Amino acid sequence: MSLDTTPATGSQSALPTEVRYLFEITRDPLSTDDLVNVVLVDSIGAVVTFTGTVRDNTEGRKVLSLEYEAYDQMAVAEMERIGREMADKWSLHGIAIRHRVGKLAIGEASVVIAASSPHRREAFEACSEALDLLKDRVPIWKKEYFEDGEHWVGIGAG
Amino acid sequence: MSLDTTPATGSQSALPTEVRYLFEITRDPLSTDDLVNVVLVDSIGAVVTFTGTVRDNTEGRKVLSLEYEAYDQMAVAEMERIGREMADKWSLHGIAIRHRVGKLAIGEASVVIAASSPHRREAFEACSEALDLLKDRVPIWKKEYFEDGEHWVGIGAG
Amino acid sequence: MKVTVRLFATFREAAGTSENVNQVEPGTTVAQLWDALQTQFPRLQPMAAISAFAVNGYYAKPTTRLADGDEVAFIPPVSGG
Amino acid sequence: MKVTVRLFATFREAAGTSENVNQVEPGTTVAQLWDALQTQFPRLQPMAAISAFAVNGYYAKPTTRLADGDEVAFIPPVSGG
Repeated sequence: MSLDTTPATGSQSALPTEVRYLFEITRDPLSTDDLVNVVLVDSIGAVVTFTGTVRDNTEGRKVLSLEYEAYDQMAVAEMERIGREMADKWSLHGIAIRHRVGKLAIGEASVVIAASSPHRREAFEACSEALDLLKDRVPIWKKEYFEDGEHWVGIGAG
Repeated sequence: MSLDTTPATGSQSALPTEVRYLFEITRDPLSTDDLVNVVLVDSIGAVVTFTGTVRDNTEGRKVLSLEYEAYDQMAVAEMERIGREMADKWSLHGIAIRHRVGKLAIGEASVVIAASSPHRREAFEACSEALDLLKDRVPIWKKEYFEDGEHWVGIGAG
Repeated sequence: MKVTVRLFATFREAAGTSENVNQVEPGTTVAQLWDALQTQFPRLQPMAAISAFAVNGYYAKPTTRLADGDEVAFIPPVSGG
Repeated sequence: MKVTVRLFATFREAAGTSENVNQVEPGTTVAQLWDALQTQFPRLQPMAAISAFAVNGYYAKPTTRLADGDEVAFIPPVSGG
Protein backbone atom coordinates (compact mmCIF):
# COMPACT_ATOMS: atom_id res chain seq x y z
CA MET A 1 0.00 0.00 0.00
CA SER A 2 1.22 3.44 -0.93
CA LEU A 3 -0.87 6.42 0.23
CA ASP A 4 0.80 9.76 0.41
CA THR A 5 0.74 13.36 -0.69
CA THR A 6 3.77 14.63 -2.50
CA PRO A 7 4.67 17.71 -4.51
CA ALA A 8 3.37 17.50 -8.07
CA THR A 9 6.55 18.01 -10.01
CA GLY A 10 5.83 19.39 -13.43
CA SER A 11 2.17 20.02 -12.71
CA GLN A 12 0.98 23.16 -14.47
CA SER A 13 -1.72 23.82 -11.91
CA ALA A 14 -1.13 26.42 -9.22
CA LEU A 15 -3.42 24.48 -6.88
CA PRO A 16 -2.82 22.30 -5.00
CA THR A 17 0.82 21.97 -4.04
CA GLU A 18 0.11 18.36 -3.09
CA VAL A 19 -1.32 15.62 -5.25
CA ARG A 20 -3.25 12.81 -3.60
CA TYR A 21 -2.01 9.35 -4.56
CA LEU A 22 -2.97 5.77 -3.77
CA PHE A 23 -1.71 2.62 -5.50
CA GLU A 24 -2.61 -0.75 -4.10
CA ILE A 25 -3.07 -4.46 -4.70
CA THR A 26 -5.68 -6.05 -2.44
CA ARG A 27 -7.55 -9.30 -1.94
CA ASP A 28 -10.61 -7.46 -0.56
CA PRO A 29 -13.75 -6.32 -2.40
CA LEU A 30 -13.44 -2.89 -4.03
CA SER A 31 -15.51 0.23 -3.49
CA THR A 32 -15.57 3.06 -6.02
CA ASP A 33 -16.47 5.59 -3.30
CA ASP A 34 -13.29 4.73 -1.39
CA LEU A 35 -11.16 5.86 -4.33
CA VAL A 36 -13.33 8.90 -5.02
CA ASN A 37 -12.71 9.96 -1.44
CA VAL A 38 -8.93 9.56 -1.83
CA VAL A 39 -8.74 11.98 -4.77
CA LEU A 40 -11.50 14.39 -3.72
CA VAL A 41 -9.98 17.64 -2.49
CA ASP A 42 -11.40 21.16 -2.26
CA SER A 43 -9.52 22.42 -5.31
CA ILE A 44 -11.13 19.98 -7.77
CA GLY A 45 -14.46 19.97 -9.54
CA ALA A 46 -14.32 16.66 -11.38
CA VAL A 47 -13.65 13.05 -10.43
CA VAL A 48 -13.74 10.37 -13.13
CA THR A 49 -13.60 6.70 -12.18
CA PHE A 50 -13.25 3.47 -14.08
CA THR A 51 -14.48 0.28 -12.43
CA GLY A 52 -13.65 -2.96 -14.19
CA THR A 53 -16.01 -5.85 -13.43
CA VAL A 54 -16.09 -9.56 -14.13
CA ARG A 55 -18.23 -10.08 -17.24
CA ASP A 56 -20.30 -13.26 -17.54
CA ASN A 57 -19.09 -13.90 -21.10
CA THR A 58 -16.10 -13.45 -23.37
CA GLU A 59 -16.29 -13.84 -27.14
CA GLY A 60 -19.64 -15.58 -26.76
CA ARG A 61 -18.36 -18.08 -24.20
CA LYS A 62 -19.89 -18.26 -20.75
CA VAL A 63 -17.46 -17.30 -17.96
CA LEU A 64 -17.92 -18.81 -14.50
CA SER A 65 -15.31 -16.84 -12.56
CA LEU A 66 -11.95 -15.13 -12.87
CA GLU A 67 -8.74 -15.36 -10.95
CA TYR A 68 -6.21 -12.53 -10.86
CA GLU A 69 -2.57 -12.94 -9.93
CA ALA A 70 -0.07 -10.10 -9.53
CA TYR A 71 3.62 -9.54 -9.09
CA ASP A 72 2.60 -7.43 -6.12
CA GLN A 73 5.59 -5.18 -5.49
CA MET A 74 6.25 -4.44 -9.16
CA ALA A 75 2.54 -4.01 -9.91
CA VAL A 76 2.25 -1.33 -7.22
CA ALA A 77 5.46 0.33 -8.44
CA GLU A 78 4.27 0.27 -12.04
CA MET A 79 0.84 1.69 -11.06
CA GLU A 80 2.64 4.45 -9.19
CA ARG A 81 4.78 5.27 -12.26
CA ILE A 82 1.62 5.44 -14.37
CA GLY A 83 -0.19 7.56 -11.77
CA ARG A 84 2.61 10.09 -11.45
CA GLU A 85 2.96 10.25 -15.24
CA MET A 86 -0.78 10.97 -15.57
CA ALA A 87 -0.73 13.53 -12.74
CA ASP A 88 2.03 15.46 -14.52
CA LYS A 89 0.57 15.15 -18.01
CA TRP A 90 -3.01 16.07 -17.06
CA SER A 91 -2.37 18.39 -14.08
CA LEU A 92 -4.33 16.12 -11.77
CA HIS A 93 -4.97 16.90 -8.12
CA GLY A 94 -5.34 13.20 -7.31
CA ILE A 95 -5.08 9.74 -8.82
CA ALA A 96 -5.71 6.37 -7.22
CA ILE A 97 -5.50 2.83 -8.60
CA ARG A 98 -6.51 -0.26 -6.65
CA HIS A 99 -6.50 -3.73 -8.25
CA ARG A 100 -7.97 -6.80 -6.64
CA VAL A 101 -6.36 -10.24 -6.89
CA GLY A 102 -7.60 -13.74 -6.09
CA LYS A 103 -10.77 -15.45 -7.23
CA LEU A 104 -13.59 -13.10 -8.30
CA ALA A 105 -17.22 -13.90 -9.00
CA ILE A 106 -19.26 -12.52 -11.92
CA GLY A 107 -20.18 -8.87 -11.32
CA GLU A 108 -17.39 -8.21 -8.82
CA ALA A 109 -14.98 -5.34 -9.42
CA SER A 110 -11.40 -6.20 -10.35
CA VAL A 111 -9.98 -2.70 -10.59
CA VAL A 112 -10.94 0.87 -9.73
CA ILE A 113 -9.13 3.95 -11.04
CA ALA A 114 -10.07 7.47 -9.90
CA ALA A 115 -8.62 10.72 -11.25
CA SER A 116 -9.49 14.22 -10.07
CA SER A 117 -8.85 17.63 -11.56
CA PRO A 118 -10.36 21.11 -11.55
CA HIS A 119 -11.97 20.47 -14.94
CA ARG A 120 -13.63 17.46 -16.46
CA ARG A 121 -11.67 16.88 -19.66
CA GLU A 122 -8.38 16.24 -17.87
CA ALA A 123 -10.02 13.80 -15.44
CA PHE A 124 -11.61 11.80 -18.29
CA GLU A 125 -8.41 11.70 -20.36
CA ALA A 126 -6.23 10.73 -17.39
CA CYS A 127 -8.53 7.95 -16.21
CA SER A 128 -8.86 6.46 -19.69
CA GLU A 129 -5.13 6.68 -20.42
CA ALA A 130 -4.18 5.27 -17.00
CA LEU A 131 -6.38 2.25 -17.76
CA ASP A 132 -4.74 1.72 -21.17
CA LEU A 133 -1.28 1.88 -19.58
CA LEU A 134 -2.32 -0.45 -16.76
CA LYS A 135 -3.56 -3.05 -19.24
CA ASP A 136 -0.38 -2.64 -21.24
CA ARG A 137 2.30 -2.90 -18.59
CA VAL A 138 1.21 -3.63 -15.01
CA PRO A 139 2.25 -7.22 -14.16
CA ILE A 140 -1.17 -8.70 -13.40
CA TRP A 141 -2.63 -11.81 -15.00
CA LYS A 142 -6.17 -13.03 -15.41
CA LYS A 143 -7.30 -16.65 -15.62
CA GLU A 144 -10.76 -17.31 -17.02
CA TYR A 145 -12.74 -20.31 -15.77
CA PHE A 146 -15.26 -21.80 -18.18
CA GLU A 147 -17.62 -24.75 -17.84
CA ASP A 148 -15.19 -26.87 -19.84
CA GLY A 149 -11.82 -25.53 -18.85
CA GLU A 150 -9.68 -22.56 -17.92
CA HIS A 151 -6.95 -20.45 -19.45
CA TRP A 152 -4.68 -17.49 -18.82
CA VAL A 153 -5.87 -14.57 -20.94
CA GLY A 154 -3.54 -13.52 -23.72
CA ILE A 155 -1.41 -16.69 -23.62
CA GLY A 156 -3.26 -18.70 -26.25
CA ALA A 157 -4.58 -22.20 -25.54
CA GLY A 158 -4.02 -23.39 -22.01
CA MET B 1 -37.36 9.32 -9.38
CA SER B 2 -37.32 7.06 -12.38
CA LEU B 3 -35.75 3.62 -11.94
CA ASP B 4 -36.68 0.93 -14.38
CA THR B 5 -35.45 -1.60 -16.86
CA THR B 6 -36.77 -1.33 -20.36
CA PRO B 7 -35.94 -2.84 -23.74
CA ALA B 8 -32.93 -1.15 -25.31
CA THR B 9 -34.39 -0.07 -28.62
CA GLY B 10 -31.68 0.36 -31.19
CA SER B 11 -28.97 -1.15 -29.02
CA GLN B 12 -26.54 -3.16 -31.11
CA SER B 13 -25.64 -5.43 -28.26
CA ALA B 14 -27.20 -8.87 -28.05
CA LEU B 15 -26.92 -8.75 -24.26
CA PRO B 16 -28.80 -7.69 -22.24
CA THR B 17 -32.37 -7.27 -23.42
CA GLU B 18 -32.89 -4.77 -20.62
CA VAL B 19 -30.96 -1.59 -19.95
CA ARG B 20 -30.72 -0.32 -16.39
CA TYR B 21 -31.76 3.32 -16.03
CA LEU B 22 -31.98 5.84 -13.20
CA PHE B 23 -32.56 9.60 -13.50
CA GLU B 24 -33.12 11.64 -10.40
CA ILE B 25 -33.01 15.04 -8.73
CA THR B 26 -32.37 14.87 -4.99
CA ARG B 27 -31.63 17.12 -2.03
CA ASP B 28 -29.60 14.36 -0.32
CA PRO B 29 -25.83 13.80 -0.42
CA LEU B 30 -24.63 11.72 -3.38
CA SER B 31 -22.72 8.44 -3.43
CA THR B 32 -20.83 7.27 -6.50
CA ASP B 33 -21.17 3.63 -5.42
CA ASP B 34 -24.98 3.92 -5.45
CA LEU B 35 -24.93 4.75 -9.14
CA VAL B 36 -22.29 2.13 -9.94
CA ASN B 37 -24.59 -0.44 -8.36
CA VAL B 38 -27.54 0.69 -10.49
CA VAL B 39 -25.69 0.10 -13.77
CA LEU B 40 -23.61 -2.92 -12.74
CA VAL B 41 -25.02 -6.05 -14.35
CA ASP B 42 -23.41 -9.41 -15.16
CA SER B 43 -23.10 -8.67 -18.87
CA ILE B 44 -20.82 -5.65 -18.46
CA GLY B 45 -17.10 -5.31 -17.82
CA ALA B 46 -16.74 -1.53 -17.51
CA VAL B 47 -18.38 1.19 -15.45
CA VAL B 48 -17.26 4.80 -15.90
CA THR B 49 -18.48 7.50 -13.54
CA PHE B 50 -18.25 11.25 -13.42
CA THR B 51 -18.66 12.97 -10.07
CA GLY B 52 -18.91 16.75 -10.11
CA THR B 53 -17.85 18.45 -6.89
CA VAL B 54 -18.00 21.96 -5.49
CA ARG B 55 -14.63 23.59 -6.18
CA ASP B 56 -13.26 26.14 -3.70
CA ASN B 57 -12.42 28.63 -6.45
CA THR B 58 -13.56 29.83 -9.83
CA GLU B 59 -11.41 31.99 -12.10
CA GLY B 60 -9.14 32.75 -9.17
CA ARG B 61 -11.99 33.84 -6.89
CA LYS B 62 -12.64 32.03 -3.61
CA VAL B 63 -16.01 30.24 -3.54
CA LEU B 64 -17.78 29.76 -0.18
CA SER B 65 -20.65 27.53 -1.27
CA LEU B 66 -22.98 26.76 -4.16
CA GLU B 67 -26.71 26.54 -4.50
CA TYR B 68 -28.38 24.48 -7.20
CA GLU B 69 -31.94 24.94 -8.38
CA ALA B 70 -33.75 22.72 -10.88
CA TYR B 71 -36.94 22.61 -12.88
CA ASP B 72 -37.37 19.18 -11.35
CA GLN B 73 -39.82 17.43 -13.67
CA MET B 74 -38.23 18.71 -16.88
CA ALA B 75 -34.70 18.11 -15.56
CA VAL B 76 -35.51 14.45 -14.89
CA ALA B 77 -37.23 14.14 -18.28
CA GLU B 78 -34.27 15.77 -20.06
CA MET B 79 -31.78 13.54 -18.20
CA GLU B 80 -33.82 10.53 -19.29
CA ARG B 81 -33.78 11.68 -22.93
CA ILE B 82 -30.00 12.07 -22.71
CA GLY B 83 -29.60 8.69 -21.00
CA ARG B 84 -31.68 6.82 -23.57
CA GLU B 85 -29.87 8.59 -26.42
CA MET B 86 -26.50 7.55 -24.93
CA ALA B 87 -27.68 3.98 -24.31
CA ASP B 88 -28.68 3.65 -27.97
CA LYS B 89 -25.62 5.39 -29.38
CA TRP B 90 -23.04 3.57 -27.25
CA SER B 91 -24.82 0.23 -26.70
CA LEU B 92 -24.83 0.71 -22.96
CA HIS B 93 -26.19 -1.84 -20.54
CA GLY B 94 -26.91 0.85 -17.96
CA ILE B 95 -26.84 4.60 -17.42
CA ALA B 96 -27.75 6.60 -14.32
CA ILE B 97 -27.72 10.33 -13.63
CA ARG B 98 -28.43 11.85 -10.23
CA HIS B 99 -28.14 15.61 -9.62
CA ARG B 100 -28.31 17.22 -6.22
CA VAL B 101 -30.06 20.55 -5.57
CA GLY B 102 -30.05 22.95 -2.63
CA LYS B 103 -27.08 24.44 -0.83
CA LEU B 104 -23.82 22.51 -1.17
CA ALA B 105 -20.56 22.96 0.73
CA ILE B 106 -17.06 22.89 -0.81
CA GLY B 107 -16.07 19.33 -1.69
CA GLU B 108 -19.62 17.98 -1.84
CA ALA B 109 -20.80 16.21 -4.98
CA SER B 110 -23.37 17.98 -7.15
CA VAL B 111 -23.84 15.33 -9.82
CA VAL B 112 -22.96 11.70 -10.47
CA ILE B 113 -23.20 10.00 -13.86
CA ALA B 114 -22.52 6.28 -14.30
CA ALA B 115 -22.44 4.39 -17.61
CA SER B 116 -21.82 0.68 -18.07
CA SER B 117 -20.99 -1.41 -21.10
CA PRO B 118 -19.20 -4.63 -21.98
CA HIS B 119 -16.12 -2.67 -23.09
CA ARG B 120 -14.40 0.39 -21.74
CA ARG B 121 -14.37 2.76 -24.69
CA GLU B 122 -18.16 2.97 -24.94
CA ALA B 123 -18.52 3.60 -21.20
CA PHE B 124 -15.97 6.46 -21.29
CA GLU B 125 -17.49 8.06 -24.38
CA ALA B 126 -21.05 7.78 -23.09
CA CYS B 127 -20.25 9.21 -19.66
CA SER B 128 -18.33 12.14 -21.11
CA GLU B 129 -20.96 12.92 -23.74
CA ALA B 130 -23.82 12.60 -21.24
CA LEU B 131 -22.10 15.19 -19.08
CA ASP B 132 -21.66 17.59 -22.02
CA LEU B 133 -25.34 17.22 -22.92
CA LEU B 134 -26.38 17.66 -19.28
CA LYS B 135 -24.44 20.91 -19.02
CA ASP B 136 -25.89 22.06 -22.31
CA ARG B 137 -29.58 21.40 -21.85
CA VAL B 138 -30.76 20.09 -18.47
CA PRO B 139 -32.65 22.91 -16.69
CA ILE B 140 -30.50 23.25 -13.58
CA TRP B 141 -28.92 26.46 -12.34
CA LYS B 142 -25.99 27.15 -10.08
CA LYS B 143 -25.52 30.15 -7.83
CA GLU B 144 -22.03 30.87 -6.55
CA TYR B 145 -21.57 32.48 -3.14
CA PHE B 146 -18.41 34.55 -2.66
CA GLU B 147 -17.13 36.51 0.32
CA ASP B 148 -18.37 39.71 -1.31
CA GLY B 149 -21.49 38.62 -3.16
CA GLU B 150 -23.27 35.97 -5.16
CA HIS B 151 -24.33 35.35 -8.73
CA TRP B 152 -26.06 32.88 -11.01
CA VAL B 153 -23.46 31.22 -13.23
CA GLY B 154 -23.70 32.06 -16.90
CA ILE B 155 -26.00 35.06 -16.43
CA GLY B 156 -23.33 37.76 -16.19
CA ALA B 157 -23.24 40.20 -13.27
CA GLY B 158 -25.92 39.64 -10.65
CA MET C 1 -57.48 30.28 -21.68
CA LYS C 2 -55.08 29.73 -18.80
CA VAL C 3 -51.42 28.76 -18.84
CA THR C 4 -49.04 28.19 -15.95
CA VAL C 5 -45.77 30.10 -16.07
CA ARG C 6 -42.67 28.70 -14.35
CA LEU C 7 -39.71 30.94 -13.54
CA PHE C 8 -36.34 29.78 -12.24
CA ALA C 9 -33.07 31.10 -10.84
CA THR C 10 -32.36 34.67 -11.90
CA PHE C 11 -35.83 35.00 -13.53
CA ARG C 12 -37.54 33.78 -10.36
CA GLU C 13 -35.61 36.29 -8.29
CA ALA C 14 -36.27 39.15 -10.71
CA ALA C 15 -40.00 38.43 -10.89
CA GLY C 16 -40.29 37.63 -7.20
CA THR C 17 -42.32 34.52 -8.03
CA SER C 18 -41.63 30.99 -9.23
CA GLU C 19 -45.05 30.22 -10.59
CA ASN C 20 -47.73 32.42 -12.11
CA VAL C 21 -51.04 31.62 -13.81
CA ASN C 22 -51.63 33.82 -16.87
CA GLN C 23 -54.82 34.34 -18.82
CA VAL C 24 -54.00 34.43 -22.57
CA GLU C 25 -55.90 34.56 -25.86
CA PRO C 26 -56.10 31.38 -27.95
CA GLY C 27 -53.29 31.45 -30.53
CA THR C 28 -50.86 33.20 -28.21
CA THR C 29 -47.23 32.26 -28.84
CA VAL C 30 -44.52 31.60 -26.30
CA ALA C 31 -42.78 34.84 -27.39
CA GLN C 32 -45.99 36.86 -26.87
CA LEU C 33 -46.40 35.42 -23.37
CA TRP C 34 -42.76 36.29 -22.60
CA ASP C 35 -43.45 39.89 -23.76
CA ALA C 36 -46.49 40.04 -21.50
CA LEU C 37 -44.39 38.85 -18.56
CA GLN C 38 -41.82 41.58 -19.23
CA THR C 39 -44.63 44.11 -18.83
CA GLN C 40 -46.00 42.36 -15.75
CA PHE C 41 -42.54 42.05 -14.17
CA PRO C 42 -40.38 44.91 -15.49
CA ARG C 43 -37.28 43.59 -13.69
CA LEU C 44 -37.27 40.71 -16.23
CA GLN C 45 -36.73 43.14 -19.11
CA PRO C 46 -32.89 43.35 -18.97
CA MET C 47 -32.81 39.55 -19.21
CA ALA C 48 -35.38 39.17 -22.01
CA ALA C 49 -32.86 38.09 -24.64
CA ILE C 50 -31.20 35.27 -22.71
CA SER C 51 -34.27 33.07 -22.21
CA ALA C 52 -34.89 29.67 -23.72
CA PHE C 53 -38.42 28.27 -23.66
CA ALA C 54 -40.10 25.01 -22.69
CA VAL C 55 -43.71 23.90 -23.00
CA ASN C 56 -44.85 20.96 -20.90
CA GLY C 57 -41.29 19.88 -20.20
CA TYR C 58 -39.94 20.07 -23.76
CA TYR C 59 -37.81 22.82 -25.24
CA ALA C 60 -39.99 24.89 -27.59
CA LYS C 61 -39.53 27.66 -30.17
CA PRO C 62 -40.69 31.22 -29.47
CA THR C 63 -43.24 30.77 -32.26
CA THR C 64 -44.89 27.79 -30.53
CA ARG C 65 -48.63 28.42 -29.99
CA LEU C 66 -49.98 27.72 -26.55
CA ALA C 67 -52.95 25.55 -25.58
CA ASP C 68 -55.19 25.81 -22.54
CA GLY C 69 -53.50 24.31 -19.47
CA ASP C 70 -49.97 24.39 -20.87
CA GLU C 71 -47.06 24.77 -18.50
CA VAL C 72 -44.62 27.29 -19.97
CA ALA C 73 -41.13 27.64 -18.53
CA PHE C 74 -38.72 30.51 -19.15
CA ILE C 75 -35.26 29.10 -18.88
CA PRO C 76 -32.19 31.22 -18.16
CA PRO C 77 -28.81 29.84 -19.33
CA VAL C 78 -28.39 26.50 -17.59
CA SER C 79 -25.36 25.71 -15.42
CA GLY C 80 -25.88 22.25 -14.01
CA GLY C 81 -23.16 19.67 -13.54
CA MET D 1 26.55 -15.18 -7.52
CA LYS D 2 22.90 -15.72 -6.61
CA VAL D 3 19.76 -14.25 -8.18
CA THR D 4 16.13 -14.80 -7.25
CA VAL D 5 13.83 -15.84 -10.07
CA ARG D 6 10.11 -14.99 -9.92
CA LEU D 7 7.61 -16.81 -12.10
CA PHE D 8 3.93 -15.93 -12.50
CA ALA D 9 0.69 -17.19 -13.99
CA THR D 10 1.27 -19.62 -16.85
CA PHE D 11 5.06 -19.67 -16.21
CA ARG D 12 4.51 -20.45 -12.53
CA GLU D 13 2.21 -23.32 -13.42
CA ALA D 14 4.55 -24.69 -16.10
CA ALA D 15 7.59 -24.60 -13.82
CA GLY D 16 5.67 -25.74 -10.77
CA THR D 17 7.30 -23.01 -8.69
CA SER D 18 6.82 -19.29 -8.16
CA GLU D 19 10.27 -18.51 -6.82
CA ASN D 20 13.65 -20.07 -7.44
CA VAL D 21 17.16 -19.11 -6.39
CA ASN D 22 19.66 -19.60 -9.21
CA GLN D 23 23.44 -19.63 -9.05
CA VAL D 24 24.82 -17.73 -12.08
CA GLU D 25 28.22 -16.56 -13.32
CA PRO D 26 29.03 -12.84 -13.05
CA GLY D 27 28.15 -11.14 -16.35
CA THR D 28 25.19 -13.40 -17.00
CA THR D 29 22.40 -11.68 -18.95
CA VAL D 30 18.66 -11.93 -18.41
CA ALA D 31 18.35 -13.88 -21.67
CA GLN D 32 21.01 -16.38 -20.56
CA LEU D 33 19.21 -16.93 -17.25
CA TRP D 34 15.95 -17.47 -19.16
CA ASP D 35 17.73 -20.08 -21.33
CA ALA D 36 19.00 -21.82 -18.20
CA LEU D 37 15.47 -21.90 -16.79
CA GLN D 38 14.17 -23.49 -20.01
CA THR D 39 16.65 -26.31 -19.42
CA GLN D 40 15.82 -26.56 -15.73
CA PHE D 41 12.03 -26.50 -16.41
CA PRO D 42 11.45 -27.96 -19.91
CA ARG D 43 7.72 -27.19 -19.73
CA LEU D 44 8.64 -23.50 -20.05
CA GLN D 45 10.17 -24.07 -23.50
CA PRO D 46 7.00 -23.69 -25.61
CA MET D 47 6.45 -20.30 -23.94
CA ALA D 48 10.01 -19.01 -24.23
CA ALA D 49 9.25 -16.39 -26.87
CA ILE D 50 6.36 -14.64 -25.08
CA SER D 51 8.25 -13.50 -22.00
CA ALA D 52 9.03 -9.95 -20.99
CA PHE D 53 11.68 -9.35 -18.32
CA ALA D 54 11.99 -7.31 -15.16
CA VAL D 55 14.95 -6.78 -12.85
CA ASN D 56 14.27 -5.49 -9.35
CA GLY D 57 10.78 -4.33 -10.31
CA TYR D 58 11.67 -2.52 -13.54
CA TYR D 59 11.17 -3.82 -17.08
CA ALA D 60 14.56 -4.78 -18.49
CA LYS D 61 16.08 -5.83 -21.82
CA PRO D 62 17.19 -9.42 -22.46
CA THR D 63 20.76 -8.08 -22.73
CA THR D 64 20.71 -6.63 -19.19
CA ARG D 65 23.55 -8.05 -17.09
CA LEU D 66 22.67 -9.36 -13.67
CA ALA D 67 24.21 -8.46 -10.32
CA ASP D 68 24.41 -10.52 -7.16
CA GLY D 69 21.12 -10.47 -5.27
CA ASP D 70 19.00 -9.28 -8.21
CA GLU D 71 15.35 -10.30 -8.38
CA VAL D 72 14.58 -11.33 -11.96
CA ALA D 73 10.97 -11.78 -13.06
CA PHE D 74 9.81 -13.54 -16.21
CA ILE D 75 6.59 -11.89 -17.25
CA PRO D 76 4.01 -13.55 -19.48
CA PRO D 77 1.67 -11.25 -21.46
CA VAL D 78 -0.19 -9.16 -18.86
CA SER D 79 -3.99 -9.08 -18.68
CA GLY D 80 -4.92 -6.89 -15.73
CA GLY D 81 -7.85 -4.49 -15.63
